[in-house]
Amino acid sequence: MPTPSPARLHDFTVVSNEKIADGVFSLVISAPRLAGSLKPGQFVNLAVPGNAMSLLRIPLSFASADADKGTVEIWYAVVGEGTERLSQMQPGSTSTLLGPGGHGWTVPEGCKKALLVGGGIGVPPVLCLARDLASSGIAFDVCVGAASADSMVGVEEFNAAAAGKVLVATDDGSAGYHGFCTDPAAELLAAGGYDYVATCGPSPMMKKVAASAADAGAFCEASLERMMSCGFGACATCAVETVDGMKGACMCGPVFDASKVVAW
Amino acid sequence: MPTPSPARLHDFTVVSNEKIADGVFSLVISAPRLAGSLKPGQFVNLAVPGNAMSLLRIPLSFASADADKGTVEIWYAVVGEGTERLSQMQPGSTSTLLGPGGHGWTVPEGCKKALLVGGGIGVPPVLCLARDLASSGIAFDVCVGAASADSMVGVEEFNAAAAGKVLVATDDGSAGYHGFCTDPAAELLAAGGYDYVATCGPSPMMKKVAASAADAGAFCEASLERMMSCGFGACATCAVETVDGMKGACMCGPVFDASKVVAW
Amino acid sequence: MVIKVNMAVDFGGVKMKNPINTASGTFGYGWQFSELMDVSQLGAITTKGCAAEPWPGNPAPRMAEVRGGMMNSVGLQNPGVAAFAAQSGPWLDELSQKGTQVICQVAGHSTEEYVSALEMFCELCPWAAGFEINVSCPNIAAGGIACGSTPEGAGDVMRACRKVTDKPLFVKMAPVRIPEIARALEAEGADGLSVINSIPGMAIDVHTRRSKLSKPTGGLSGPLCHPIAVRMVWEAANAVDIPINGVGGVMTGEDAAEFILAGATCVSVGMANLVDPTASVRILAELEAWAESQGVNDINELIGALEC
Amino acid sequence: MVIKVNMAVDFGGVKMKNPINTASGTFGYGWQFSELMDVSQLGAITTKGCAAEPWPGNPAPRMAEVRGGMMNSVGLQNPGVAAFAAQSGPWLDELSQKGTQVICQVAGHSTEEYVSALEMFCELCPWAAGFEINVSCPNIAAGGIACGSTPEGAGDVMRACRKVTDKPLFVKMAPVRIPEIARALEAEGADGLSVINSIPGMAIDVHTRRSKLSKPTGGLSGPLCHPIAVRMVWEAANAVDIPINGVGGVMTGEDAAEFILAGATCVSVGMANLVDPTASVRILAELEAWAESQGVNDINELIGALEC
Ligand SMILES: Cc1cc2nc3c(=O)[nH]c(=O)nc-3n(C[C@H](O)[C@H](O)[C@H](O)COP(=O)(O)OP(=O)(O)OC[C@H]3O[C@@H](n4cnc5c(N)ncnc54)[C@H](O)[C@@H]3O)c2cc1C
Ligand SMILES: Cc1cc2nc3c(=O)[nH]c(=O)nc-3n(C[C@H](O)[C@H](O)[C@H](O)COP(=O)(O)OP(=O)(O)OC[C@H]3O[C@@H](n4cnc5c(N)ncnc54)[C@H](O)[C@@H]3O)c2cc1C
Ligand SMILES: Cc1cc2nc3c(=O)[nH]c(=O)nc-3n(C[C@H](O)[C@H](O)[C@H](O)COP(=O)(O)O)c2cc1C
Ligand SMILES: Cc1cc2nc3c(=O)[nH]c(=O)nc-3n(C[C@H](O)[C@H](O)[C@H](O)COP(=O)(O)O)c2cc1C
Ligand code: FES
Ligand code: FES
Repeated sequence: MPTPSPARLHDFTVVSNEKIADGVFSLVISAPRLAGSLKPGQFVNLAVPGNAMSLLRIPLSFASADADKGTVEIWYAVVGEGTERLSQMQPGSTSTLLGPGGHGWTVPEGCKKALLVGGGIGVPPVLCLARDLASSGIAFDVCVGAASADSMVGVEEFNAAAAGKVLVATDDGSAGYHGFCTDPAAELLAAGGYDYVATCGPSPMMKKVAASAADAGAFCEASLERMMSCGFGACATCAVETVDGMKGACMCGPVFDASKVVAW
Repeated sequence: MPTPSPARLHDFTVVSNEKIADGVFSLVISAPRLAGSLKPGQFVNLAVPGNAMSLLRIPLSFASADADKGTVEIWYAVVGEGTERLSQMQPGSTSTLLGPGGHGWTVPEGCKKALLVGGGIGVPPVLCLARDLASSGIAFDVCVGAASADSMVGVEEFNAAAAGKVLVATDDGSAGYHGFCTDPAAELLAAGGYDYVATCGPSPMMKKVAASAADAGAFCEASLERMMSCGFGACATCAVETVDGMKGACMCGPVFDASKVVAW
Repeated sequence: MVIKVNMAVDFGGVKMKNPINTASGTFGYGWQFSELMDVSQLGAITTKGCAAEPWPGNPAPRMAEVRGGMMNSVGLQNPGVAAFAAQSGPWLDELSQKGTQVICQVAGHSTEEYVSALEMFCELCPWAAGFEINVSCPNIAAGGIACGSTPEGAGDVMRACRKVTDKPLFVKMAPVRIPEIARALEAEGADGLSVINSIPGMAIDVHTRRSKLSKPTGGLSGPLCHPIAVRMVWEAANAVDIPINGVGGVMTGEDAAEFILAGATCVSVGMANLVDPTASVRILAELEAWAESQGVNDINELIGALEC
Repeated sequence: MVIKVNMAVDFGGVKMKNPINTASGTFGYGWQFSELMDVSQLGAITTKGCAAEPWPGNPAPRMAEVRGGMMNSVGLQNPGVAAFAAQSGPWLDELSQKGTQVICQVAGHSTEEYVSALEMFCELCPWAAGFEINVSCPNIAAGGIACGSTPEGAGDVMRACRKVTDKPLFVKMAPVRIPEIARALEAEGADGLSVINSIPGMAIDVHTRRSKLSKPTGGLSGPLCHPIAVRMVWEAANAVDIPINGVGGVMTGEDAAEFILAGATCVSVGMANLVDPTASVRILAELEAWAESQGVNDINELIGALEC
């Protein structure tokens, strides 16, 4: 049989749950067995109590996992009823999650220099990768985009993770480049020197980054979002159309070889 | 047009919510405009937050109302999901109610002596009446029934309300008469002297009390329970079959002339 | 200055100042809400079904709560058209003079009963803006099956009723075989369709092993019905050219907006009225805010404006 | 000593050690749950529908959450019977040897496609205890309407499939016209009926004015379906003598018990598996506790034991 998902049912306890930018929260949970098994780019599927009419879990990437402390840090944007409810979970409250889900980034053997491009709430999985690259001694530059300076997350953390360049772009020009972060990313890629690109953010952004990477001949991976029901390969609601056919984002993703993605 | 229900939408705040017997809670709410307008035997229809799948309000009688303090005391049994949720409302929490609903007891002009028969969680509306009788100087005896001594409520309060006899019966014999309170009630009625009987409790109990009252030639009123959706006369889900046809419990009841009730 | 969106719609000849209507059986005869809200803010109200003769309805229990809604087996208890007109007529007449249209629902166990009830309505309720024929109530045990569950049955009733009056005639449809039955009703001259009536359901008390209602089945209402009702409104709007009244699980302005995008001209609030008697006016305000947010001048631009 | 209730049931020739089954499409091919729970505790599992040839399914988005449930338009994505048998066969074979029966669901766009898929199943999946023909999937755009939505259409498929094999054959019914279609399927030799498939629904994003799925409509699952499904199971059980598999919104043992009282021989857990992969074994334990509380020796005494 094919390999089942690595996801397992875990109890978790909220350690902290605080606003870190406009509409963005950082949630730290304690889930000891999980924390040691997460790889950058994977996700967890959280049950958020409080609304009996809403039954499904919320899939979320993670920004960092601390195996020693047994904690996982998640950054999430409040975009609807479920994430609103999540933002009301108090320290000490408990629930369950399924994780780790899917497979993460696959940095190519011998990678010399990577470009990471994160847009909006797409930053966490990319940041997580940045820390991994740093500890493996692989050089990387970063482009971060956000709607405005107020909603931007990750810049400090990227710098702390020993990034080379950290270029910032905002839609409204309130910080860094005025426009989408795909522009500085395209410039960097055109200048050359990258053998790996990792991106997460809105689909049109990732599509552009993938095109620039392809032009530059760099291997590009993208972390895609899909409406997920189970998160462990049982329901086929999370399909991504690829050149090899429909692939479930929760099992074959969320990180995909960008050159194979047909429908973003 | 016929007269609309006296019910209005009120905000309320929980003042206290404590267990007073096995499976029975006393809820005190603050709802100033309501407290002054409630008459014994009427009910309120409470929205209990916390379960989005459960939309309807919970109809509850009241045990006392203090117009000066603006508070209303409700006794309720935890019998299902909604009352379980109600038992978790903390002091200070708020919600809305519709009330007062229906019409209450109609003690006949010139009533000399009344018999009140309350079974289980049917005690509150009867207790409320007892206090009214006491303040009107009308004599009354009481029969109280419960499954066991642990779940019995109201005995102290009836005594405090200057009741004559307060006879107690329990199904398991753990207090007072071993059996249903309909037996002592029938004996009292057979002995004579009552011109009014008021009863609330399980339907079979009320039916028996009504029969004993009829035998004794006493006017008997019973407070009936029905599954209610609106509580203000709009939906016809709360019908009680009477000799005059189907009557809505939330408008023509919950207190009915027992001699007119066809289906208990 | 913000230009207000025009909210007036024409529902098959009934001119409504806005698209908010009430679902029959959840709004009594209107006056039950008179002290709880300003009924005259609504575009229309639809009164509880009435038959030529009084109906007692079903024994208790008539209601059970289910996850995401409720189930009823009221069984169309009603005092008959004559008593209805005498008791509630003056208040409803006054309401219609304030610009809220009154649609009276017509109940019956057979084509003949519908016709005689409708004749009485036409005579005794001149203030009614139109009539809604309830061919779909799942609670009527007319051989177990409602007239409205086949295209032929529904068509028969409509044909006979059409001969009675030129006033707007609507049909409250059962949640079955929508496209076929809608076409049959349009062919027989219906001025509009109310889609959908409550959905037959069943809830069993597993401890007593009995139905939670006095009948084995009842009609489901509330949010659980909504995605099914939206689909059926869309099916009906695609099947016929007469206007649709969307009914089923409208709790918010967004629920109402979904119906309108799916092709409904007006929208009825049902169970929400029972939970919160002021729900219909709140939903109206929310619908208006949504229409504004869509940048249109007229809510009619949004009817059937689903892109797909 | 407490005597355990016998939980074994015979679902149309499939001997199940208990009445808990899984709903096709919500349990993958079984092995997806192998590390999350002990699948071999279940009476049976029903695998996701497979066709003779691979189907890609629908574009994203394929899922939307609704109040009290979810809606999907997966569109029966599947790798075809051959790849299914090769990839999942060995694990399923082993499962069936542990005493959990495997029912394979058969998908097709036409009678011919059902027949050829079933032929492949019979050849490549000897370990299967039976087959469930999905004539009801609302996602297949075979002229827009599924074969199973009329008695004639459903009967045709059943007649053709019956010729292929003597193994137990079940039909997964669309939530429409249950009594008529159930009788047609029984007449054509079905060994049992799965009642019901997801209910066609629609959810619109009122800001973008588009369907929340890539198709206008999708199939509804979850608690919102349950009272409708219970009613339909009861209708089916009253209409035919073959056994019924109750499907729709089973989240708890009490939900399963309602199906059994309404006349179901076994019960499938669907959406609950996605929310909590251990739901089916929890529901089994709850069902067993309920059966004990009813003072029976055998769960079969409770099938159809609704009093009304
Ligand atoms: C693998 C994966 C990783 C993710 N990681 C993060 C993360 O690290 N931080 C973060 O803030 N968000 C992340 N998301 C998105 C997050 O799951 C959704 O924002 C969340 O489910 C919205 O729930 P809601 O109830 O608040 O919004 P809703 O009211 O349900 O919807 C609001 C918006 O969010 C979209 N949405 C809803 N559910 C999903 C879903 N399951 N997948 C994708 N989009 C959805 C809707 O289309 C809608 O536009 C991730 C999604 C996936 C699939
Ligand atoms: C006018 C009136 C006054 C009442 N006064 C009191 C009171 O003072 N104290 C008190 O404890 N209870 C009272 N009740 C009963 C109370 O409303 C129910 O116990 C409560 O609604 C149960 O809700 P639940 O969700 O906990 O139970 P569920 O899980 O819904 O049901 C548990 C049991 O309660 C019964 N029940 C549920 N809803 C109602 C309802 N609306 N009316 C009658 N029975 C119901 C069910 O048939 C079932 O047997 C009154 C009911 C009415 C109609
Ligand atoms: C208590 C009750 C009584 C009802 N009575 C009627 C009726 O007399 N005629 C009718 O056509 N529909 C009746 N209905 C159905 C509603 O009009 C409406 O079609 C249904 O409840 C779905 O809408 P909702 O989900 O908004 O309530 C009734 C519904 C309820 C809850
Ligand atoms: C994601 C998903 C996929 C489904 N796929 C199928 C399928 O392939 N074949 C089928 O007959 N039913 C399918 N269904 C319907 C279920 O089998 C079941 O009939 C329905 O979900 C109702 O049960 P539930 O409420 O317990 O989920 C699917 C349901 C879901 C949620
Ligand atoms: S979310 Fe269920 S298969 Fe991916
Ligand atoms: S509860 Fe609605 S009319 Fe009585």
